Amino acid sequence: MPKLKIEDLQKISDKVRRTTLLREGAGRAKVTVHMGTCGISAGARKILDALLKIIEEKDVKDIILVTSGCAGLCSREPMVTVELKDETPVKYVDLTEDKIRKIFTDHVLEGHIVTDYALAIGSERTR
Amino acid sequence: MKPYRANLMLCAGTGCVSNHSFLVREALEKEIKKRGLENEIQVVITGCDGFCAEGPLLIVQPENIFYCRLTEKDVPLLVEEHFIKGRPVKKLMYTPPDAKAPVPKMNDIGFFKGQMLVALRNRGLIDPENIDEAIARDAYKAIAKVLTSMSPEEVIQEIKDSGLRGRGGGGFPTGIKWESCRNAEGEPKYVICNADEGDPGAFMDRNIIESDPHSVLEGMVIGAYAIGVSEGYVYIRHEYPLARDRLHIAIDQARDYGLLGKNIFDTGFNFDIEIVRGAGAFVCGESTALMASIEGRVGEPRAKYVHTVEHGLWNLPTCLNNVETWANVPGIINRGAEWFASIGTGDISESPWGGSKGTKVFSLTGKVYNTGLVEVPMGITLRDIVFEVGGGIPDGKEFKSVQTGGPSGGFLPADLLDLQVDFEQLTEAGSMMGSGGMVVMDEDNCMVDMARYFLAFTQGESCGKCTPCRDGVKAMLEILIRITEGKGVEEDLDLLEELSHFVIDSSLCALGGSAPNPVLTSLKYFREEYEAHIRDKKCPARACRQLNVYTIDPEICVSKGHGCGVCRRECPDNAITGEKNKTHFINQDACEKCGVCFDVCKFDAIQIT
Amino acid sequence: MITVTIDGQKTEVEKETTILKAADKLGIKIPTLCYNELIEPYAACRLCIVEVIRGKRSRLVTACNYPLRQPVEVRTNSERVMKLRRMNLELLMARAPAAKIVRELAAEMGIEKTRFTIDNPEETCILCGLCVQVCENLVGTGAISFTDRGPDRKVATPYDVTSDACILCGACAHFCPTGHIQMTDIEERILHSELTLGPNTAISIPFRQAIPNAPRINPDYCIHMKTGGCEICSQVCPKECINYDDKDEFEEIEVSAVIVATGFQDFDPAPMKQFGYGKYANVLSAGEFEQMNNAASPTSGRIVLENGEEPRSIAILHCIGSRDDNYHKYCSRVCCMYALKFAHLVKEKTEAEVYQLYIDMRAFGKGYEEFYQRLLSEGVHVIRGKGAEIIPAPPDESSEGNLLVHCEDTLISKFREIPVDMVILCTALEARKDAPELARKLNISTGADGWYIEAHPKLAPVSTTTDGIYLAGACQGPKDIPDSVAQGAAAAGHVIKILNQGELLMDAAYAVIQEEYCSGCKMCNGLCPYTAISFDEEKKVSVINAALCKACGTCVAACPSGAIVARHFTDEQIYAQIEGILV
Amino acid sequence: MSFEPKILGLLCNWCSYTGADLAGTARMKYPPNMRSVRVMCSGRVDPGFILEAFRSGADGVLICGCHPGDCHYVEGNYKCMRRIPLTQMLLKGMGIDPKRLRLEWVSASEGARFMEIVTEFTEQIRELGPLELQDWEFIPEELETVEISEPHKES
Repeated sequence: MPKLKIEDLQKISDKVRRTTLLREGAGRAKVTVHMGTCGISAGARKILDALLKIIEEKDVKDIILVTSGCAGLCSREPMVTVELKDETPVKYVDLTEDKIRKIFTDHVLEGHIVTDYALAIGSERTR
Repeated sequence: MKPYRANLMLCAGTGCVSNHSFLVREALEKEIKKRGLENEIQVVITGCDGFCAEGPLLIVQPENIFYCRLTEKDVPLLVEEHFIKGRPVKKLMYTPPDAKAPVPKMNDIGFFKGQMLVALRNRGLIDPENIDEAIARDAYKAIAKVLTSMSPEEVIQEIKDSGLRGRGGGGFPTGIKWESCRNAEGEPKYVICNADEGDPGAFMDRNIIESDPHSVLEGMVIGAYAIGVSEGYVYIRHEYPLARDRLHIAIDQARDYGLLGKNIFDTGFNFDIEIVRGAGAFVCGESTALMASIEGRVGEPRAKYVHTVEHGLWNLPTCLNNVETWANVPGIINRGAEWFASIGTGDISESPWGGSKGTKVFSLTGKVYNTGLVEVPMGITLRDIVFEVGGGIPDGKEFKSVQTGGPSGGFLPADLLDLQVDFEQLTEAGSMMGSGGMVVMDEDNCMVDMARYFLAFTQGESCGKCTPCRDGVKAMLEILIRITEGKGVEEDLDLLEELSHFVIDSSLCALGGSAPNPVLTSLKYFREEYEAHIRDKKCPARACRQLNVYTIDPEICVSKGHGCGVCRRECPDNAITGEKNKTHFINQDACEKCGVCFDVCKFDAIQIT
Repeated sequence: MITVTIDGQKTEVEKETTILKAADKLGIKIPTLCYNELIEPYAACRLCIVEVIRGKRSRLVTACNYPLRQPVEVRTNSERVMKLRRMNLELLMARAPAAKIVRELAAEMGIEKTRFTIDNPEETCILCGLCVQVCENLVGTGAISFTDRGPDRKVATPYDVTSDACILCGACAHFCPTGHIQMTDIEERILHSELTLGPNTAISIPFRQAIPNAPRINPDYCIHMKTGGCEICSQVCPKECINYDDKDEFEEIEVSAVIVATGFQDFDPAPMKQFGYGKYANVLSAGEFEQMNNAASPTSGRIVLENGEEPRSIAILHCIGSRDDNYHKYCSRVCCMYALKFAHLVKEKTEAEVYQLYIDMRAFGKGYEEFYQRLLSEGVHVIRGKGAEIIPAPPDESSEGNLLVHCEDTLISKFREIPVDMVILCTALEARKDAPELARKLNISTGADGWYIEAHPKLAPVSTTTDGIYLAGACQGPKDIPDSVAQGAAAAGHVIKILNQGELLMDAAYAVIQEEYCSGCKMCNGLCPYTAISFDEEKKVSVINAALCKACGTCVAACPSGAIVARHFTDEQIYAQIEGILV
Repeated sequence: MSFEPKILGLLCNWCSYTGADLAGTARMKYPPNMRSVRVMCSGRVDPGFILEAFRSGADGVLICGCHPGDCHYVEGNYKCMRRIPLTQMLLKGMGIDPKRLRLEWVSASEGARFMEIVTEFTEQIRELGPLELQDWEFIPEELETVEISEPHKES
């Protein structure tokens, strides 16, 4: 292994930051994929996989991706809730992989809510 | 780097490892793979979370869900429910005593809520065997700072201003120690990290090394730079294999990165660390004995009229600090002396002796709900530690005393529960900060017996070099044993006091100098218990079995137990007679007072008078 | 310098002086148990604790190692100090009730009895650590140390077994304040000769009339030489004469002649198990007996047994190692007569019976036979027959000795068993072990027995085959004193002749190169072991320096042109000899 | 009358000649067949002497020098040690049994050994019989069979 220079410390830090931030629970945005039995049968797994893939592609580090149980609206699954820091959560329904991609780029990264796919804003908070 | 959606922080401190956390790890990894989640969920082995009573512990991040007492059998359910369906499993969560519902989040649990993490700031957050994760949590940043922008004098001033005092027990201001070592004549100089933690039930240092070895290494590098040293030792006891291995890994990784060794960060500063294993003698935690041991001689202390900062290891200037002290250093450099000094008690504007600053790690054991390792700010009251962090006394028993500072710390009574925990106040009350042991005792503990217990430990661990510690403590122990067996006489108490003062005044090192503390404080705060043993030949706590008279309540024995006969079968002296459905009877002449009958009776029919 | 007050008396001491030394200066005695001024203070007994008062602060410190750095007041007998001291002694009395020094100190303090449990009433060790310190730091061997800890601590060798690291210096026993450590003899490790005869101090004048007449360190006994520790002699020598670094040195001296007078060595009879030398303390070699007879010996010349008693009878066994097919076939020549002298001395000094066991009595010199006859008249028993075996005698009150000598008396053809208290073995004279090595260096030769060979046994008994090297004394063969003196004088005569001449007479035999035949091939140049041949670049021929040439003739035989002539050994001469012999 | 071989002994002055002397003074008896010529060193022995001896009617030649390492002239005997085997080869080429030439080491103290060697060598020559020198002819084939071992021959 090459000897570190001072600036390398920051590089390593940046590289591993995602992992540690995840552990600290201190993300800029939190995306909750609802994965009850209904969600899974409606394709929530695909949405989750797609999200993971996008995060890897975009190499963003401060997004927290969590799963939760059924949100109660089984007919509109798959659903995700996007919650930017200090903002009200937004629920998206009837998702596909393309839709989630758009939601991620527009809402999660840039902060514009994709109203076309959104069900509600300010629904119950996920804990 | 691959993104994971969840990190499972599995505690692999010694406590959890002995509770089979590695089996849980295997099961988790297997199950995750089986469910095809291996690209989404990562299992991370971390150092100890401190809540050892509830191990093995698993914290799921980012949700901060806290699972405890896991077994490999729980794993399939956990993975299915939590990671597939997103439903945290309540029955695996922690339920506080007297509470109805479990507390899902770690940060909401009282044990963790009352703590303030400085030395242990990375515990549970990083894989201690992966230096990159430590770096992501700012490890080695402080080295970069001191090496590039601070002179050694500035570093020392910073430490002085922070008010950091030695966490090994002495409470000597670290900055002053560094300064006198820097100014001492002789080359080369050494720094030593004392990781020979020997207090029974205390594992602060082990914990720090197991969960964040890099903080210790970094502290040592900073100290070495400030003092002007290029060689350091970590003296770690052989009984800490996991800590030792992690330290080895950490040192190797730091060396690979050039954070140890020659020309660190190209500043021309050289420093390397060697690990020395101790053979487990308690006295080798004493600085001079420890140095003797590193030199390969018998570990026994010598007089410190000439300080080790002037004539220490191989008679050269040596700065020895405890693990926790070193681990505090990087934080002070990164966040500033002011921040550190804002925590704690007293006023250090005149001298670092003026107050106790920062946090202290305690190992909380004994009769409390939440036993484990806690880091709390200086100045917190004993009450807060015992009742808030510790969760109070189990089984509805009454608090009697808390011993601070390890086996030679004093017993503090309930009146002193509102005492603020800092160096001065503990010493004033007849106890000490020590290295941070904290044993809580309830009404079932006999203070005479506890004093005897701890004195037996110090006697066994005395090196035997000087007369007071070797023969004085032995004489004291003999008297205490006599008292607990009901053979004590009135004069014994005066003799005990006289001996205590003799041992404190004339012992060579602090081991003897503090060994009588339990006796003196118990005599001071619980003298009536001694008198009960001597005058009435009774142990109020019923702990001294030789003074107990065991009898069987005939009514309970028959009505509840139906003369089950367990006591009769278990009695090693065949002192119990009786038949099924009839009451049993203890023959007092044959009874050796072992107390087995009391322990085995499920119906509380055995009574002690 | 700082001024300190001790028990009200003021004194000036240098900085870093210990309180103990400062008090000593004032004649104030502070009791100590673990202190010795030759050893760094160990501060284990805590008996010397005193009170140091500076301003309003009072502190308890051990006087033995507390360095005075500021002007302070010291109280060595305040009530606080005395209380601690009494308690300390009481505890030590419980630990080591049999230690006299503790009892005495306690009695001084008015303590008669200890209040604490006595585990072992016979115990004398107070664990002061002096022995351990001495062994480790002064002697440097570390053969003993503390084992176990706490109240179970004790001084022991590793695993409580006899330690090979122990050099038997006895320093631990010497430093022990209570007599807990005693020296005991261990059979295998003590040699009779060391105990009774040899100088066994580490520093001594090697022998009487030694020149220079100064003591020297015997590295075999010196602790410092063995371990690097001790150095007590240099601490006590007021003139700083001790030099541990003195080494044997090599010096080169240019000489014109050499007399080899390296003498003989005594035959070691230990391998002859039947005589029990080294096993039985009272079986001595002749040399040891001779040393004992010396008035300056440890016994002052008295003839005594190992236990200090006078022997009742002594056997003198001749021909030990000489005239023996297994060892040396030759006769050692001097033994018969010194054996007779021994008998005479024994008769003169003691009442003991003397038995001479001989093969042949060789009284060859002037007056020797007369001496032999005189001895016979002194009542010495002379038995013709070689001693066969020595065994310990069975315990018997009436017996004359503790040893039995078995032999055959060939004159009466009977086996005999002679009880004696002491046996003297007349050991052979043998060539020194290193004789062949010196022979090689000097280019002289040794015989099969190792004795140096003279140039000619009859015509040149002092010279060797190498010019300028002469032999004198027993290095050439067993010899008694008159013979050695005579040969020495003869050798000296030879040497004086050479020195007086100032020039050396060369042998006429040397090689010459006949220039006209020399082809200049240089083959001979490299052959000459004496570098006597050089090449004349001008004439392109090789030339022999006659003064360097020793006439070996190697070059002569090698010269392809036959250009070299060995004078006195010319080809013609040799061919003529061959022809003369063969035809 | 049995055959009495004539043997020439070439003895070095310092060891072997002295050794022979010692045998004499010690009254050790050895066959009178050997007649000795004293040379200063075995290194002085010119192969010519040996050939001349055989030519002049010797049945055997014995050369004695100091033991290796003990040479009075440091290393003269080593020179001899190299010459004798070569001479033996030469003898073979000439039709003379090389056993008739022998090199032995005898030190000044080894009178007994000298006696033994001479006795034994005499017996050996006696068995070989008288040396009958033919009119000597050069036989190339025979010479070729002589093997000279080269220890450092490159393969």
